[in-house]
Amino acid sequence: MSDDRMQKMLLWWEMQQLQERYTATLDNDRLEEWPELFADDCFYEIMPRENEMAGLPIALVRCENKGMLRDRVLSLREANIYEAHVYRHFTSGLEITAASTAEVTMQASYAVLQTLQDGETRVYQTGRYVDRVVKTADGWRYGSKRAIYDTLRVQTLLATPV
Amino acid sequence: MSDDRMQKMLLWWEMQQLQERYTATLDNDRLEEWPELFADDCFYEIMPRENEMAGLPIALVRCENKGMLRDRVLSLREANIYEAHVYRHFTSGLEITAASTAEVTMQASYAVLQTLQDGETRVYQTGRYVDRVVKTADGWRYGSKRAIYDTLRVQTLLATPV
Amino acid sequence: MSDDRMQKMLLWWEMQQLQERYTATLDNDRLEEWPELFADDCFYEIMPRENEMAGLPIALVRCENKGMLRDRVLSLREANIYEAHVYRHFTSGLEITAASTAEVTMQASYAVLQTLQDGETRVYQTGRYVDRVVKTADGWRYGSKRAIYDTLRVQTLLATPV
Amino acid sequence: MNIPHQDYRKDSAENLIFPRDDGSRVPYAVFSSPDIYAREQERIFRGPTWSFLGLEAEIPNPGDFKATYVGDTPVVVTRTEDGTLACWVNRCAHRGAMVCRTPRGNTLSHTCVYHQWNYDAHGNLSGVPFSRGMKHMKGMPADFDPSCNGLTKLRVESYKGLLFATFSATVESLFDYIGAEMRPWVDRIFYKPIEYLGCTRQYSKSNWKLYLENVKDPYHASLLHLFHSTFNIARVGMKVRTIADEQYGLHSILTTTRNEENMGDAYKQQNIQTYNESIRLHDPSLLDVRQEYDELITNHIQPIFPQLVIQQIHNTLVARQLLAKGPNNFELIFHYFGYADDDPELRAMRIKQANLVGPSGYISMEDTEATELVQRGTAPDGGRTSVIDMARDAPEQSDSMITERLIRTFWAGYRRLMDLQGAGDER
Amino acid sequence: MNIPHQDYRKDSAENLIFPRDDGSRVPYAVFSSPDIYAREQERIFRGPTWSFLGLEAEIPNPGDFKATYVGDTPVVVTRTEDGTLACWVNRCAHRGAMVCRTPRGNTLSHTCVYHQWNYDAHGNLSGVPFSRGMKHMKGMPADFDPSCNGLTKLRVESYKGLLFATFSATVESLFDYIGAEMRPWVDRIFYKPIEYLGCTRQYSKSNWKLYLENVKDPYHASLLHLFHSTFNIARVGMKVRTIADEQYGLHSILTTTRNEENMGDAYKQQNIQTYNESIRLHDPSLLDVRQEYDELITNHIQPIFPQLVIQQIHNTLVARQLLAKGPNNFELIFHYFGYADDDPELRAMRIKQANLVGPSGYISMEDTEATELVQRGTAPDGGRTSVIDMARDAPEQSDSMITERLIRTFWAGYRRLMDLQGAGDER
Amino acid sequence: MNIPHQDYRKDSAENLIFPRDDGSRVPYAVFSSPDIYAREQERIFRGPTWSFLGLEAEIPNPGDFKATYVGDTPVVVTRTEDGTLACWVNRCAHRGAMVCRTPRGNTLSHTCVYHQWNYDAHGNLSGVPFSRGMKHMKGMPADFDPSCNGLTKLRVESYKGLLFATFSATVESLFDYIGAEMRPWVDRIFYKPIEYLGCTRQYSKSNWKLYLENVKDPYHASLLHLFHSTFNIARVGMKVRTIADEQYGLHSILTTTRNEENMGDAYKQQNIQTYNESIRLHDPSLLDVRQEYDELITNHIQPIFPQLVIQQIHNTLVARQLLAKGPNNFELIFHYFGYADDDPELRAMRIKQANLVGPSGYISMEDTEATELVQRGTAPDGGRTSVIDMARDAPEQSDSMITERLIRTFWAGYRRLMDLQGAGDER
Ligand code: FES
Ligand code: FES
Ligand code: FES
Ligand SMILES: [Fe+3]
Ligand SMILES: [Fe+3]
Ligand SMILES: [Fe+3]
Repeated sequence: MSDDRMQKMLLWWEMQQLQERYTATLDNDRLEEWPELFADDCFYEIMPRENEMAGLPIALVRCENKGMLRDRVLSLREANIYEAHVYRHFTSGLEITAASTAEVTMQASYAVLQTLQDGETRVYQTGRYVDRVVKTADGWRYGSKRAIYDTLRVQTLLATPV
Repeated sequence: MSDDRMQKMLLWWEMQQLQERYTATLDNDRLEEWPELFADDCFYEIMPRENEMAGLPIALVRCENKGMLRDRVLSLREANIYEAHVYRHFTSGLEITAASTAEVTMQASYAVLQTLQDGETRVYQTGRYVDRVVKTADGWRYGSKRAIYDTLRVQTLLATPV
Repeated sequence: MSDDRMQKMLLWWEMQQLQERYTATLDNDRLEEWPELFADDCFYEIMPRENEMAGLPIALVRCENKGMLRDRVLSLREANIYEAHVYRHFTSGLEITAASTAEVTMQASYAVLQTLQDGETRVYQTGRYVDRVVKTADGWRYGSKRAIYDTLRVQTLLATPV
Repeated sequence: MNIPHQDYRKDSAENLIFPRDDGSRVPYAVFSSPDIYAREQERIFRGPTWSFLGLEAEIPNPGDFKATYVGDTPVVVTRTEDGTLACWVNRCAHRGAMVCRTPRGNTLSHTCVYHQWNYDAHGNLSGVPFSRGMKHMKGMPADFDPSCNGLTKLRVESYKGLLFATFSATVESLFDYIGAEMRPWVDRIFYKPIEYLGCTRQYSKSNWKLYLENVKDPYHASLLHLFHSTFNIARVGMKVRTIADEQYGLHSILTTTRNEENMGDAYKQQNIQTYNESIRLHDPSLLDVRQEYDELITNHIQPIFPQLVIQQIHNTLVARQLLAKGPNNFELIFHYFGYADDDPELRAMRIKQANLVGPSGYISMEDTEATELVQRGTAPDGGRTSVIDMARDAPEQSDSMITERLIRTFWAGYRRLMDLQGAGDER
Repeated sequence: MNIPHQDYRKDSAENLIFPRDDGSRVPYAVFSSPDIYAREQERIFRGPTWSFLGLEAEIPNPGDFKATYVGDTPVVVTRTEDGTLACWVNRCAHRGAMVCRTPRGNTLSHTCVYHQWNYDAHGNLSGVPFSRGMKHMKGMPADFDPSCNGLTKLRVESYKGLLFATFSATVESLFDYIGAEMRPWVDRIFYKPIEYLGCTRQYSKSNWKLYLENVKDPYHASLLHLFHSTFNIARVGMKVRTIADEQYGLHSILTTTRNEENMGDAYKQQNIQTYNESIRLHDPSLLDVRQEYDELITNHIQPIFPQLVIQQIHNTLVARQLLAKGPNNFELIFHYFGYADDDPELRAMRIKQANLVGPSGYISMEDTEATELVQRGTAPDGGRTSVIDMARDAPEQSDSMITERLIRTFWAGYRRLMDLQGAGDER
Repeated sequence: MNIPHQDYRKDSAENLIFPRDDGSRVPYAVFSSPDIYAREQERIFRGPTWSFLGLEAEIPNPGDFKATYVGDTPVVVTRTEDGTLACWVNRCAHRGAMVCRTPRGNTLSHTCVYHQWNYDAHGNLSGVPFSRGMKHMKGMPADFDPSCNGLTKLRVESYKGLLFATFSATVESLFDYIGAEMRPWVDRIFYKPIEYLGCTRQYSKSNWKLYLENVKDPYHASLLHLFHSTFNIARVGMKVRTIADEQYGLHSILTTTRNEENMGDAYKQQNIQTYNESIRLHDPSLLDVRQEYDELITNHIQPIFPQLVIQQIHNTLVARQLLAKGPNNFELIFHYFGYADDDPELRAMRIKQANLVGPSGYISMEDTEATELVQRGTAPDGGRTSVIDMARDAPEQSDSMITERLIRTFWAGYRRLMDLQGAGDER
């Protein structure tokens, strides 16, 4: 087999593993680990598709650094009031759009299914992740992660990150 | 490339393939093959998240051995009355939590979409698989598979395994 | 590690990559690239499960060659009137049912979530892909792709391919 | 706000007014009022009409059955042991369970799963478990008469292989119901044995009558469906024919026939769609037509009220079944067929041309988009009315595509059948 | 159409008629009419009945609480600081927010999140932030009396560890409500401390009363549930017992007891299910039974109207809570339990036998399938009636499985409680 | 059950009673009754009110349009060729299809897809295909007057860049409708050109008026939203201002202004939330405020009935549009903006502070959680009433955060506008 193909597969696998770890972290309520999937210098936002398309800057959630990621989690745990729920993330169509040894850019489709206290599960949100992944001492981490969501009507509220 | 990374990827792939085969078996109505994805000494249950959280033992379905898995299938095929339906399983966030050459433990998020006779498709159940996989003469098989479901309100009934 | 296992994994990966690219192409509205995922001599159809089961030939969409694929896209872009929407595809349970160096047959479960102008996301369709993949000068391409759908009640209309 | 505004939430059948007797003004509440919908079940689907169920070719053999609907009542149509047809409500005479649980199948004996009451293909009660008791245990009472406790039967008739049923004991025969004006056009399509090729199903968030408006509306054809004009497909001028049945005015036929005159220029004059001359189909073979009938009709659209639309477009042949699903939804089931003696090439053409019609059809997918736009536009304001005026000054002109006469005729007939208020009452 | 057809959309309580006073004909509209459902909330769930809430074993400690429903009103049942029980409507006295936001928990102090009004476990208002104002800012008005602004309290009582509540100030005690006929059978199961083992939940697209019909219906047992017969599980002949309570006729008990007579032949005679002799369970230990009570009752099914069904099947013990969710849906919550002194092996048997019952139970999953088939069959035609005739000639026969007497008794009692028209009015 | 219980399902507008004229007791049925909802469409959204549509900055150029709603009627607001504004119902004059099919866009010519009737930006009918027929085919009738068959036009006005429309021909000008009390506060925010920054949308399973209660309720602010107190963010004592408009009492303004007095102690005295002193924000820059106005108002919340809430919180500026979606749901659209002359740093601050507000806002996400809790708590019992008593003894006190006076004023005005029964009728 060609070593090139193998290298490409390995890179794909490492990116896929990062996405899977991201999913597992959020779906199993390990929110405190969530900021650790990001590089120290990082950016995260949840952006409505309509603003993205129109070039407008307002996001639903916008964290400009790792401290802000941690503050989101802290506020969810300690301050905010919302109905207890479970998320299940599903991703597909992962595309690596550029890759160097230090940085990878990629995008993927995602869906989040949510279960509330009534025990019913609904499609909560779909969208597209647009990610920049950087090599850190701890391995690949998100330098930037943007969730550009299709489901413009946010049902009730969005508390937990997607 | 490091052989270690490659070994990890291969192990991941083998686990992933087992999950995919599990999905394909159930989604394509090959129920008779379903018990064969388990080791001879095995355990399977579908457990409501609320009981799991509270440490209570009652499951929706509980098979304590391979015979009981086969009995489920046999009963579905021969005895029980329920509306004909199709399942589509989706899994994500696969995490290998421990691994030896003989045994792997892992967990993943899952969703099951169901289509009934009216030709409409609904989210039927989401949850988390918690699996123990063992090496057998036939390859990796489930020693234990637990589907801990979020969707506490089971719609109508649950006949086919998830 | 055995070279055979590795070869199998590589083949799986290449098939998986083709499916992922298919998803990415449709989910990101790059419809003009969609016919390019097919071999020159190709077949595509979207077939209701009930007709498939009954051995009846009528499909929802049936493209007997690459020109017809391109005509679909052209008509969607230029002629047909339908509500703007976004698809998100998810696939699972990929099974390679036969493989040679020149051709692979495989099947997988799929789901399509759709978001319309009201900003709500719904399960639009689930089903099973049955694919024949052929090696071309440009790499693996679909020689035949059949989407056999469970969701017999097509909501409103089906414009964009699945 | 120049137009006076009716009290738009009083959508009961009693309050509804058709301000003109010619059917040219329809209060929008007919498309969303639950009260109107309930009245339709009584006066139309359980009243003096025949509802289309499917094709005989779907149930060729004794025991073959199909579960479907008359209005919102589930029924089963089946072929009995002697080849005759039967149709009964799919509701057990015992405690009301649906008896038949699959859309299609074959059996001459239908057993309700709840207590295994058993019915023959005619819907007669043929078995009640433990009806005579067992040992000391009593069974059914002495006054229980199985012959009075069968499934509710409907009259069922077939015309040229098209299956219909009615709850009405008084409505005329199916032959007369279809009527003298419509029968020749049914005969035109169903003149020899057919082969059933499969079906597709479409669910629309709009009222069922919006679909009937649509199939009685030649005016929209070239304006909503832009496939032909976009791809510069030369459509030689069409001769049009619109006929409504005399008795009810609820059935109709619309045909377009190729002739020599080119209509392309007309479009351009109207400025309704400018051609992009560079767009061409990669595979124009989709539009190949093989002439099958004497007259070169390319479109034959024939609604037989309330549940059937017969369609021939090029070489596609479809019997569309229209099912109301509450006031705000309908289901449309396309039954595709060919002729039993089609040669392989013609059969392949029909299968390929299915791309033109149905839920993904190049020249049809816009119809449900349109009916849903009307549903959304009209639901908030049930007191307003549509303006159905095209060619209103030429009520007898039957050779025009620029007309809404079939729609007006439809609404006038609908109002009478539903016994709703007209202009006379209002003014 | 031989049977005259009532105007099926006039489903208001006033128009509804039970054509026979013995409960043997039930107009199908009771299963889907919103008006009937609203009347049930008033006359049943807020009327002179006791609704089951759960087991004392679910809230053993002071502060333990559980959020549930009486009809469609959300309530909380909790154990107070002194171990007594309290139950109140889960709606803040201030502006109406649900106070308790989790299904279970432990607290003696409930705070509404909106403005942090605080209530003790009894539902008394114990704190209103800023009630006395602050500095120049005024607080609550002088005439505001916290003691009149607590949560709406329900009467709550426990019988043998089963929790019930009522909105009625006049209904008799729970002891008397359960009544002399039913109490011995409740006592049979709840004769010693229990251990709560968990719950499962099922949601059915059918009316809640269809489930009550089902648990009063020995006739369906062997006909709908085919597990035993399919697997050739020898069921020695069963002695059956059916008893309705005397006062209301809405509660009942149904038992089957093993005896020596083999019923297998009876089935074959009735031709209702032919055995495939080759099918056997791989692990028949699922059906092992350990005898726990004097009489070898294998099935004990006891609805205590309106929200409880006590069940013992083999060694499974379940208190099923039935919650109406609008006219067309119900939720069923299975509370599984054992006895506190079970040995490990018996406890394991109960956990394993849970495979038999609940939403996936081998001998129970068909029940919601059946109730949904009835819902779909009956909803389109509310004026038609069921035919509940089995053993109607033997109203006193209480040792038969081939009978619908408990169902008839139920409907007669339901009609009285709901004050709906009977035959007298009609004829 | 000490409190008498009204017949809770008779939720028609006629049966509804407000037991006190001061608005302090509101029957819960106003939040879930379909009849009340229908009456609101007539009396409020089609009555003498101005409904907010959006910002002029969203449609700056000729041809720019936006599709939105007045109540549940779809409308389009657009800028015409000469820069003036127009607003019309999004329903074709022909057969009722929605004409505009995208939420935003730019065109001066709107064509209905169904039959390509064409309208100009003012909503005038400018083209009907084949209106004069073609060859032998007749077109529109002689009495068809295009000038009477345009789209239904609404009056549209802008005040300081805020767009409003009304169906009413008699309601006063927008200037007077906003009124003398409210205008200065609108002017405070809209005193110079703005830049539109984007929007977010939230859908809540609760009645639209629960959201209006919420934005008129200073009492809940520190009790429901715990972000500041949790993170020990020193909030220097706030000066509060509450004003309702004199004419209707349905608009209001609520401001909080920083002063020197520390309120933290007050919280502790009330025992409503104990601080965990160790919790601090990692990045407190989120809470940086740049003073923009003379008075250091940190919160400006100003509902202009029925569809607008103007909000300034720190440096975030938002025009919230409130859309009723049936009795049980509302949609809330947050239109974020800055000033056209913002320096980059201030613009970046606004974008960052958007984290505070909207569907995921640190200090706002609880509001829809609260309104949904009220919806679920109140829907089952429409005859009960809320108790809106805070500072009821001090109706003139306008400098208190501990008050529900704006809510009482709102309900009193709502009752009058809706013409519902008050205490006088009842007693
Ligand atoms: S309901 Fe059909 S047999 Fe009883
Ligand atoms: S609604 Fe409960 S405290 Fe205000
Ligand atoms: S409905 Fe608009 S043009 Fe006919
Ligand atoms: Fe059409
Ligand atoms: Fe049963
Ligand atoms: Fe708030």
